[in-house]
Amino acid sequence: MAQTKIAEASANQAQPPERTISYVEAGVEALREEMQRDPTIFYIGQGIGPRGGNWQQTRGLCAEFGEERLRDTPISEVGQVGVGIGAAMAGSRPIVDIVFMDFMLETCGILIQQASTTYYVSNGKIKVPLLVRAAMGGVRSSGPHHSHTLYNFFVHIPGLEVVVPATPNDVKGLLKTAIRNDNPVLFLEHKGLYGTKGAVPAEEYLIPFGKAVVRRSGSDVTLVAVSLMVSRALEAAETLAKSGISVEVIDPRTVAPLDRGAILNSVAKTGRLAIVDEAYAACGFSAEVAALVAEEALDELDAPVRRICALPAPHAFSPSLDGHLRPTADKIVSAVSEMMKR
Amino acid sequence: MAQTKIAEASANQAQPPERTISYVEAGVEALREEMQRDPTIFYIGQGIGPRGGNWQQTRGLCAEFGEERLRDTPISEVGQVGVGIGAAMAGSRPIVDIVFMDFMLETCGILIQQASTTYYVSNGKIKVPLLVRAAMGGVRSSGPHHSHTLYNFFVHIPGLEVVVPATPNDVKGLLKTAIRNDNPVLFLEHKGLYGTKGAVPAEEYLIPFGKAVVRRSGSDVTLVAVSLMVSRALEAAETLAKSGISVEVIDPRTVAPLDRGAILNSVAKTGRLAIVDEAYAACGFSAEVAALVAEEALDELDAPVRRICALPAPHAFSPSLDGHLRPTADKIVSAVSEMMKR
Amino acid sequence: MQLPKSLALSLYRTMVELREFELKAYEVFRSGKMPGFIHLYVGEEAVAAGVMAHLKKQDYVTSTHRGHGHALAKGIPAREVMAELMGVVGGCCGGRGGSMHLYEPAVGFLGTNGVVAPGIPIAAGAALSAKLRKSGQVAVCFFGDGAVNNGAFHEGINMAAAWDLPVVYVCENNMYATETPFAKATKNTNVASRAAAYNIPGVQIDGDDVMIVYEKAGEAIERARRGEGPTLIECLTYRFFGHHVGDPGTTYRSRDEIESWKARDPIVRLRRQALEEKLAGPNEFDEINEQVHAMIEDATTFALSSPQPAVETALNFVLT
Amino acid sequence: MQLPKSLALSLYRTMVELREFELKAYEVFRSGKMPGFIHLYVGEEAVAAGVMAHLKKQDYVTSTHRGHGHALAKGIPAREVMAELMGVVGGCCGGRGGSMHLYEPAVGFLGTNGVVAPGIPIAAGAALSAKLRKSGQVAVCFFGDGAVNNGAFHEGINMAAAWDLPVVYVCENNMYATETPFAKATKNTNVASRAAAYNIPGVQIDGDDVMIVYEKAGEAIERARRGEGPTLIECLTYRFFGHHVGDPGTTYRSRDEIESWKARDPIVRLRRQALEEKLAGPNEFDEINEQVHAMIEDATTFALSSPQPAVETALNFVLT
Ligand SMILES: Cc1ncc(C[n+]2csc(CCOP(=O)(O)OP(=O)(O)O)c2C)c(N)n1
Ligand SMILES: Cc1ncc(C[n+]2csc(CCOP(=O)(O)OP(=O)(O)O)c2C)c(N)n1
Ligand SMILES: [Mg+2]
Ligand SMILES: [Mg+2]
Repeated sequence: MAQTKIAEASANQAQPPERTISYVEAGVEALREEMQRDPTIFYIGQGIGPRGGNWQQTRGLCAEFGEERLRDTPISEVGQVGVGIGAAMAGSRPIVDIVFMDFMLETCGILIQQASTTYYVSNGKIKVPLLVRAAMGGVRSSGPHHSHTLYNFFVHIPGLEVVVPATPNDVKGLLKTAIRNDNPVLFLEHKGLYGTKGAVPAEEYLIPFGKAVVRRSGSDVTLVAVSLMVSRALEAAETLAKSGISVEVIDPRTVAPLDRGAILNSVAKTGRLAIVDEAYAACGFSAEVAALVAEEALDELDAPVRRICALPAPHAFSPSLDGHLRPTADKIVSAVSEMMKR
Repeated sequence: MAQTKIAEASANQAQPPERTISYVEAGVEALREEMQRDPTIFYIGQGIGPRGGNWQQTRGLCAEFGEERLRDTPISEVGQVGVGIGAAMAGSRPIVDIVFMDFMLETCGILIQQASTTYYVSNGKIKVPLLVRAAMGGVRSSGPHHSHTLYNFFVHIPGLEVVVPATPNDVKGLLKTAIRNDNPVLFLEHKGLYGTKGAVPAEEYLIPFGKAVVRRSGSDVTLVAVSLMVSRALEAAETLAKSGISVEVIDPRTVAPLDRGAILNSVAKTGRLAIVDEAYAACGFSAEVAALVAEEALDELDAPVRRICALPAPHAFSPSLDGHLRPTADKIVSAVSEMMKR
Repeated sequence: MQLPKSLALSLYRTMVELREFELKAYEVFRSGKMPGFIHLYVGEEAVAAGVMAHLKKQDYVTSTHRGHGHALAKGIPAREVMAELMGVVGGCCGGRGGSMHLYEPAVGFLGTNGVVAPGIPIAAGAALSAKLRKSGQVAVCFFGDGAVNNGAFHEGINMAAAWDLPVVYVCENNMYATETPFAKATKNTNVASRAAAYNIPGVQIDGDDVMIVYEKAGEAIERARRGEGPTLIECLTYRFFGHHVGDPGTTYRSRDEIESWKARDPIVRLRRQALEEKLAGPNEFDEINEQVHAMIEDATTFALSSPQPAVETALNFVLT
Repeated sequence: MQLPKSLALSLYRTMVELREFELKAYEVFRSGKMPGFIHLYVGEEAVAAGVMAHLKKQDYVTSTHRGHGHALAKGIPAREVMAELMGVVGGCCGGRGGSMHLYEPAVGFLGTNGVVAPGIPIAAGAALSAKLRKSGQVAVCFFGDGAVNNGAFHEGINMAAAWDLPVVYVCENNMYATETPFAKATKNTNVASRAAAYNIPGVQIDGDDVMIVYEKAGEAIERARRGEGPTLIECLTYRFFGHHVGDPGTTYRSRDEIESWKARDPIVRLRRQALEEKLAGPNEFDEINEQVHAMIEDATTFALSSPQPAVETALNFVLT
């Protein structure tokens, strides 16, 4: 990211927004601007060409940039990522869209064994500026094969950066940063957020990786959440405020790199930590945040850490079960209320 | 596991052993006994037939059971696991050997999307008694593509059980349990342990999943370690004992299910927790153990938790770097010594 | 092939059941009562009907995201399939799976699937198990043209061929994967020709002619049962609707193309042929239509009145 | 094909360099000084030599676990390859990679590989980049018979074909993957015939005849450069040693088989043919042998005297 000018000021939007666009539109805007700027960028994936993407995530781009730069692929996830790696090694800036992050599981081998290691193993001689983009998370009973949020796999692996934006503003600023980044980056949007609207400045801005944002300030409990869970955490915070519990909500925005300082600072202030994660608890992102605090800020803790995560079962289809298995604002409220009993 | 009689007594060998065999031989013995007992078991993998396996892990079995039951495959990891899943659904007990756990990365899709979900999603109608076996870990500069210990991926996923034995005794008893288990089980041996010898009773025994073993009792610090790291932890404990630091070494043996009680009991006694893991720290097994204690036993902790893990870089080939990146007894000694300063 | 009456009527009945089921599911989905997403099999009924007519209860089938027709034709009751689509306890998986996760081991049905292509090696595995157990069972694997360029297709068929497994691979080539034309996804759009890469027989047929499907599937299944290994059958067919309910299916396919395929409607064709050959009278077909219609109505009533699973069961069956 | 002298001598030189290098690496490994594991290319030199003679510096190559020969023939200095095998700072990757992770972008070398088959789509990607940049570069991808049944082979070549990418696929079919005979891994052992599945040309050739390799590779590379898409070349060849140093290679291959292939030694054949055709005298070949020998000695001395990387660098280059 050395060559990138980063407008840090834009990270925490203070100004009143000029305009409001959706999360998915913010991504399209970022892509359009970057593809106009840099001819080495191209984009491949299933249905991202004339169709404009399953989520409309490339809408209009094929008409503007042509099928050479927005290339539909067969259902060949390993091949797609492999092609991305090879092109990145050869000096292009490929974006490989896997549409559903669930199908990134098919590519763990080539992504982890090849993309994440090459820069290191080549002694810095070969960069792999590959961007892998996919949508994650559950919506409307998406069921066991289309609901995963397994970013912890990639957080575990050195050499990968992992972005999990929660707002249109972050999508735009972080996607532009991701495209200019020289490392393999995974850009994971949430299916349930594509339609949400938010303030996005018309002027160009970039958001740096590894900088969390305080979504709500508070003094009693720190809630760490990313992606769709940010809104759940905020909803819970609102409810808890009514009982006089002041919740601070931290959104790291990139889970690799992780803004450890922001989490530790908040815990130093509140003395309590809970993590809300749509993924499973075991060896998940929630475990990492808990471990971080147990290592670095144990003495700050006034209560045991809590994790509010997906319950450990496949993502059931039936709405009743699906709803029960996922973290909800209610579950957050009751976990935090309990923490406050100490 | 309902149908399995488990000789719990054998888990902690009290009796003087009658005989000593190697870690890899213990596996072969378990396979032989189980394949004799149950004709529905078959075994597929690359070079596991007449060759007897890259690690000699099926030595002699092909001669005894024939190529129908020890079937060499092409280099088709996804296909291999797929075949195992289909056969398991159809009532066989397949063992799929992936040889290097690194190449299990190729199979994350089919393993996680199909094997781990079917029992649940079919409402308990279809069992998938699939055993996936592979060797993990670094030995002799095995380098970036042949050194992984990524069991945290599978610990994260509900519906999978994950076994990481440290001794010949555990290999035999746990492998037999794994074969009789009706769930998809990953059996991950360590390449660096195959040649190690240990006491293994001649009589049949099984070791239950989810039961940790105390490898060394102590009162000052709990060290949690699995697989090859158990010996590193014991080595460090020996050194630390000379400075009057009493270390308890807990080996969970199966990381899913995890014997949470054993870890919590030990921490209740020692007040200090360190985890030694050959995997990376971020979202790793070490994070999960740390999180568990931060949730369940925070008040027991007299010092911050420590994780001694692989440093976050690809597994470098050069012996100097490779040695530097891995957890060593020295690193454990210094981490624990520091913990004792509080 | 000469058309025996009972066979013609039974294939007709199956196809009408599949069609009526989907039209009803469409209606329920559009009413907003059905969770998730569904992919309709309308237009492709001849494939499931023609192939499945040869299978015994204990034979295995693996299917796809577009799998309601396979599930029904293999013998899961319409009530249980419709209820599963609703995510309710009356479903064949108690509502845990939904449309893309229909399982029923009692009739050898090893699942529709939310992922493209894993059924290909999974079917090989079921066939391997059958072979080792000398059970005489065969496995049939359905997949779309979209699966053909996936690595699991290659690995699965290669192993099935190398080991002469009793499995039949049936490609439902409807020329599109989502909105991507097959011709864009590969330089070789002849799926049957790919059988040569694995040294097994491959045959391309009119997948909308149920008698041809019946004939060719029969040969392949017999071949598999004799222990002579897999066959790849490519059925040329077309989905009348969009990829899933919600996709009109008309933005990337011309009206002419759609109409020309609708003119090949397998149900209409079979009925016309049978009437021409005076095998059966219109009233016999109409009677089947009515029976099936009533059955699907019943299934729907059942599904709509079945309750959601209790949340207390949410953590059941994760491990045995 | 008529044998021009300078070409014959240059192909000879390359093959001898590859051979001498491997024999030396074998010796160093057996002495216990070399970490890790190595897979020797001895016996297969004609493939790398014949193909690489057509490539420009900026053309791309992806390689395998058996890739020292590819690395050398593409132009990484022997010193740097030998040092990399030792894991020392003088290596082309500073010792971080070792035998299965040799990279050198300066000569378009995109890596030997510890994994079987990923080079196949990676080469397609490099070729796609070249095509989009209109650079005129081609990519050549080497892989063994073992990779042919892997999903990445299928996905990679299918995409390369669909998009007419400038890439040449070169299979080194030495009939074994580790100890598994190719005939056990597939029912179709003719790799070239698999090109039809992707609708691209496939050709099977004697991979131990460097002139034939040179000729056929030349045609394929020119075809790729003209924008006509990929070709699959199957080179029949044999590894004289075991799979890796440590495997004698004699337990699963008969002595007769080994001897019959050693009799086809590509280096001996080229020399014999050139002498017969009186293209060059024995002294010219001997001189090359001596020069190469000295060069490999020098490389080994260099490698053995280069230090291990400093541990302070262990965390460099994880991220840019
Ligand atoms: C591995 C994988 N990649 C992508 C998808 C998303 N997806 C679901 S269906 C589909 C198209 C399938 O096309 P085809 O196989 O031709 O079946 P059809 O829908 O035409 O019946 C795609 C891309 C998936 N389910 N699995
Ligand atoms: C995906 C994957 N599976 C398994 C292995 C282990 N492995 C390394 S080399 C090899 C055999 C390769 O055979 P082939 O491709 O014919 O090359 P050859 O060794 O004959 O040159 C195997 C199985 C691997 N490296 N990668
Ligand atoms: Mg299709
Ligand atoms: Mg080979």
